[in-house]
Amino acid sequence: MLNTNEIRKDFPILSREVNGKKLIYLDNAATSQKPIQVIDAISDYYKRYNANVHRGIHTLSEEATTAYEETRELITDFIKADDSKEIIFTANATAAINLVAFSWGKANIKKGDEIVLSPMEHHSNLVPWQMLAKETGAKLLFLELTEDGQIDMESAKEWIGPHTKLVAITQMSNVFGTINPIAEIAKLAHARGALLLVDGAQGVPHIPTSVHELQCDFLAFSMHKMLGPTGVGVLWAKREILEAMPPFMGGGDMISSVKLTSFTANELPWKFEAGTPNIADVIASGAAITYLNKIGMQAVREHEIELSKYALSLFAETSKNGMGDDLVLYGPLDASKRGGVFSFNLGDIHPHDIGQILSDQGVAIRAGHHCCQPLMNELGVPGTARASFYIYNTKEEVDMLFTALKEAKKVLGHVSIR
Amino acid sequence: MLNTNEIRKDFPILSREVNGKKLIYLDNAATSQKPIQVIDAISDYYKRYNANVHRGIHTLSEEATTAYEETRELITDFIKADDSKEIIFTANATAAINLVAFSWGKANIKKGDEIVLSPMEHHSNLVPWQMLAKETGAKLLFLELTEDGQIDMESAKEWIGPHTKLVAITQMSNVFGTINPIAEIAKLAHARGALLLVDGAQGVPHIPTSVHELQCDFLAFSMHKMLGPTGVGVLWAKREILEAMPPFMGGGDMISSVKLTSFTANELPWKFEAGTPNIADVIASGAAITYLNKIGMQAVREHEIELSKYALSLFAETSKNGMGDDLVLYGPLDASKRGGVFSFNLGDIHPHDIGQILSDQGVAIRAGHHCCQPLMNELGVPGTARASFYIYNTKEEVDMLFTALKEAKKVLGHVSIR
Amino acid sequence: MSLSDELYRETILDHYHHPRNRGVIEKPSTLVEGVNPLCGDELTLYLQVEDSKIKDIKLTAKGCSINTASGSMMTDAVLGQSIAEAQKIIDSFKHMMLESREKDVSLPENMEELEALQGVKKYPVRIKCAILPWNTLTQAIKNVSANNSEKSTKVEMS
Amino acid sequence: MSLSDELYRETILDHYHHPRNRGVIEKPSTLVEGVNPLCGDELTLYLQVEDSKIKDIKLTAKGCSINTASGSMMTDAVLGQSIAEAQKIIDSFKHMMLESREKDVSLPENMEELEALQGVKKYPVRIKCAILPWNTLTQAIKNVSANNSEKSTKVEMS
Ligand SMILES: Cc1ncc(COP(=O)(O)O)c(C=O)c1O
Ligand SMILES: Cc1ncc(COP(=O)(O)O)c(C=O)c1O
Repeated sequence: MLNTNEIRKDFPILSREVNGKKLIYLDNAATSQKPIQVIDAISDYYKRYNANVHRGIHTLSEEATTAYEETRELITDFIKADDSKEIIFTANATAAINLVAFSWGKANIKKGDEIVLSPMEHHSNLVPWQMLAKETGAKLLFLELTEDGQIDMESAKEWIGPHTKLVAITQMSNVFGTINPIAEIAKLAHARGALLLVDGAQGVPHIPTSVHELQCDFLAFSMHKMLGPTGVGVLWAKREILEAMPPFMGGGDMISSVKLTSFTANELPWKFEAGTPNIADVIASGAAITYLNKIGMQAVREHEIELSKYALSLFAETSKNGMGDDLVLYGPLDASKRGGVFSFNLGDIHPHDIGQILSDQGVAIRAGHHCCQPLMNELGVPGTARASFYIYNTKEEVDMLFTALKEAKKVLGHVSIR
Repeated sequence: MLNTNEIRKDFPILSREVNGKKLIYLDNAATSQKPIQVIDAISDYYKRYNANVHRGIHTLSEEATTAYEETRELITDFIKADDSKEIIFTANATAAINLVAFSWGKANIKKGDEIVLSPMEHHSNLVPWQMLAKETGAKLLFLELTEDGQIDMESAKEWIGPHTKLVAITQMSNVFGTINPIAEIAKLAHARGALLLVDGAQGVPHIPTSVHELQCDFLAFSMHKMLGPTGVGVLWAKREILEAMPPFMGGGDMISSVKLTSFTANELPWKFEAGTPNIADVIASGAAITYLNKIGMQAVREHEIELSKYALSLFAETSKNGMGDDLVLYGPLDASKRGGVFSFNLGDIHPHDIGQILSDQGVAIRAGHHCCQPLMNELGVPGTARASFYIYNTKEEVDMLFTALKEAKKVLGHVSIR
Repeated sequence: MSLSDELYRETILDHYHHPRNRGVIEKPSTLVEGVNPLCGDELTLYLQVEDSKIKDIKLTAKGCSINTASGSMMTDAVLGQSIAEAQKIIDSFKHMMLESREKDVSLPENMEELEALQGVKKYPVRIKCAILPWNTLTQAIKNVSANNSEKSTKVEMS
Repeated sequence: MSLSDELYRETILDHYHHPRNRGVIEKPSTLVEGVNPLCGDELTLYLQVEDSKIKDIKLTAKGCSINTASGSMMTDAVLGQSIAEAQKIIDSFKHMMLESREKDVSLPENMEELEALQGVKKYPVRIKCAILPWNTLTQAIKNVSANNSEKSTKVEMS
């Protein structure tokens, strides 16, 4: 396990109290907390060398540009990409996926083409394709899921077919925690001449990730879920694909030359970065990557497997915990097949009530549809409660989660049948 | 004049040295510096209540949501809008303009329609319309400019015609400093049934702004140019226009309900905010607005008029400054018609060389085309040097600018005729 | 436990555990469905009006404690009241939940129980849970007043 | 002044103020334009090659000091050299500017003057200004080698 004692010291928020109780932050799938190194990188930028980047001649601008581009290099290495020109900064993972839908999508998707998704996709990897399908007349197909929330690979073999132009799948489900067999799906897609987009919003922060091993063509993720600040998303794509894509948004920085009625796009990666970028937060994202590198992504993954095993054992012993059969856990039961994201329901109690009562005890979890309404429909529930872990979480905190759940059951349980 | 002594204490970067000299920051049109109140708002957020917003039940999420939405209220008041539902947060001003082009533009602009612009538009208020025109078959028309860089209103009366669907004009030029007669242009546009988009990236930070007085339909600006952090743009538009616009990007937060193959958009303003927003920076933008409110925008404007008058007087006395006729200033000479942005050239010396030599003396200005290549073509220069002021700048700093220019002339002047 | 006191008061928990006026009316004057897609709250409201009086009101619902308790209290509050009186109660309640910042708002007499729901105001995301039954009732009253025979009006919160 | 020492060395200023080999060749073996739209640098390079030797080279240019000085030094460096030798000089120069991190790189003999341009490396945005003439020369040599009679090849930096 990681040395969580040491790690926790770097996260100022973890010593905060909530409602008179120690904060137990288990909402990491929504956004992670930030180490002081990242927070300081932002202040340091604004206190010492804040300036607009690119083409600035003065010293501050040189310094800001260098630091901004350095993060691009760090991210290139972090996901084992070949070339920093393949790294595009966006506002969040959602914007990265939309960039692909608007630019690559409109240029390449035609009526009758098929886009293959899974029913566990986050709205951000679903709605953009619905919009594209509506505009182009393409069709959306959905893979099937197994009982325990994994992709049924038989359905993948069936649905990924000659008309498939794109497969868009999450690396890790933000509801089930399922880690999907991306490389296998990539082979099926490529065999049909289709491209594969991976939504790495949950995967990249928690699993050692190599775009070569994933064999994907696009990878999108958000820095705020991996110790970085809000406001920075990343799109990686193969260079030749990016080169062939038309620009998305127009404006400053994304051009090479402009006349009154026409323009020439800039070279990669700036072609896709219109306007003043989120300079401070991109620089601080570099500090987040450095922090994760120091710990090592393999160690991060092992820590989460440990915590997951422990949580799974507690879920399995629900009767001991006084929850009877009321506690229903979704997703795979094998810690090697999943990340530290646990969605569950407690009898008839609405997830919002669970969330509220846990919050009153200092335990921050998420409750609701987790931007996966179609999946909730499939599960036949209005939503779930969801606890999710990261590098600073401990077994004691997992214990506290279950103690708090008992309390919720005590307050709200035994609802008369309605 | 503002009490710059007091104000400067709030800006840590201003006590920095550059190349052994005191920093004189005159690149405010590119991005402004940030007061400690804004920097601290970011740290405070990450140290105390960082969480994803909207629908979160736990305490941190409630706190973050409240603070995030509070900035929306502050901005509503700042630009005298009626309703906070009309305020959309984007990544920057460029993204705000692109939002209008992609959503309103594609729904409303048809072949043969005309979009009227000015030749002083920033690439961010030009390239999106070039892209839209190319896709729809609409035509771009350009108003004419007077010798001193103002819009020729006669040409406006001529060019804004029965086919005009949109007029898109900058509130203040980032090259000339010209403040454009927006309300007059609005009347011409509305008389033709066209809408008016105002690029407020330079205007809103420097001039008291009311969307009612401007009589515009869209207003776009960037917080990083007005004491706020990088990564936050604002789009304001009239509610009924926003209601009728289709969503732009798809994803989390912008939906009300989602099925596998269709979705219903959320209500305003979230309909246009897809994915996790830039929470920390939006909150810190609130601190920036509060700071400006404390000073008062009228006082900000008066301070800049003072500095501008002083700078204009020094430009006028070029001979005294040893620059002969070499120093060419662009834009209006009347401080009441312009903001504190001064573009100039010094004989044959390339603006990059001016910028570099000034930087070596601690004076940060911008040199180049300022994202206005068509305007540079019109002026017949590869670029200009540009000094731009804000609330913390002083007359002494304007003096230093001219001292540094003399030095540049000494080092690089007297180029043999080529 | 020291917590949730505000939100999960006795009164609310009592209505949550034992919701009043649960069920259906076979031939109601009107029937309205209310949904909040964001959190999945769903309810069906049956209203029986005679001589401009609420003769009977029934709810079936699937929602959170706040939603359930609010609906239950609402049925208690308006049953037997005139349409006009019911509308007044709705207005006061929504005012209390959405507008007023002070603690003490003037609810109609004998409606003090509803004050228990004020605790919800500390939790902005959940105000909609409390409001949904009331918006549904507003629609039902509109249907009746307009002599609207349509039996499946729908109210959607967003 | 204490500053700009690195960038605006004597050598560079000398070439900037008195650029060598300025002008045109009436009937060149090839003529290439080079532009950098981002900063507006523009130049036209005239190359006269005989027996695989650079017999004459001339430049007209409108650009910044770095661009002007770099072009001027370049003409000095390659005039009279064989095509092969010139290409070697180009390669070493570009290596010095773009790749090598150390101060001391091995430029061909008698080319030490070019080292003055190393100061530019501290200013990443301006490296392209120094490189443009050299890319233009590369294209000119390509034209000549391919017996390309086209007289208006264009090189664009971005
Ligand atoms: C007039 C004008 N419009 C638009 C912009 C674009 O702003 P941003 O880069 O923040 O998107 C700028 C600033 O660069 C500007 O000066
Ligand atoms: C699987 C998945 N995809 C996409 C997203 C969207 O990320 P963001 O909101 O940062 O754009 C999220 C996070 O909310 C997610 O969990």
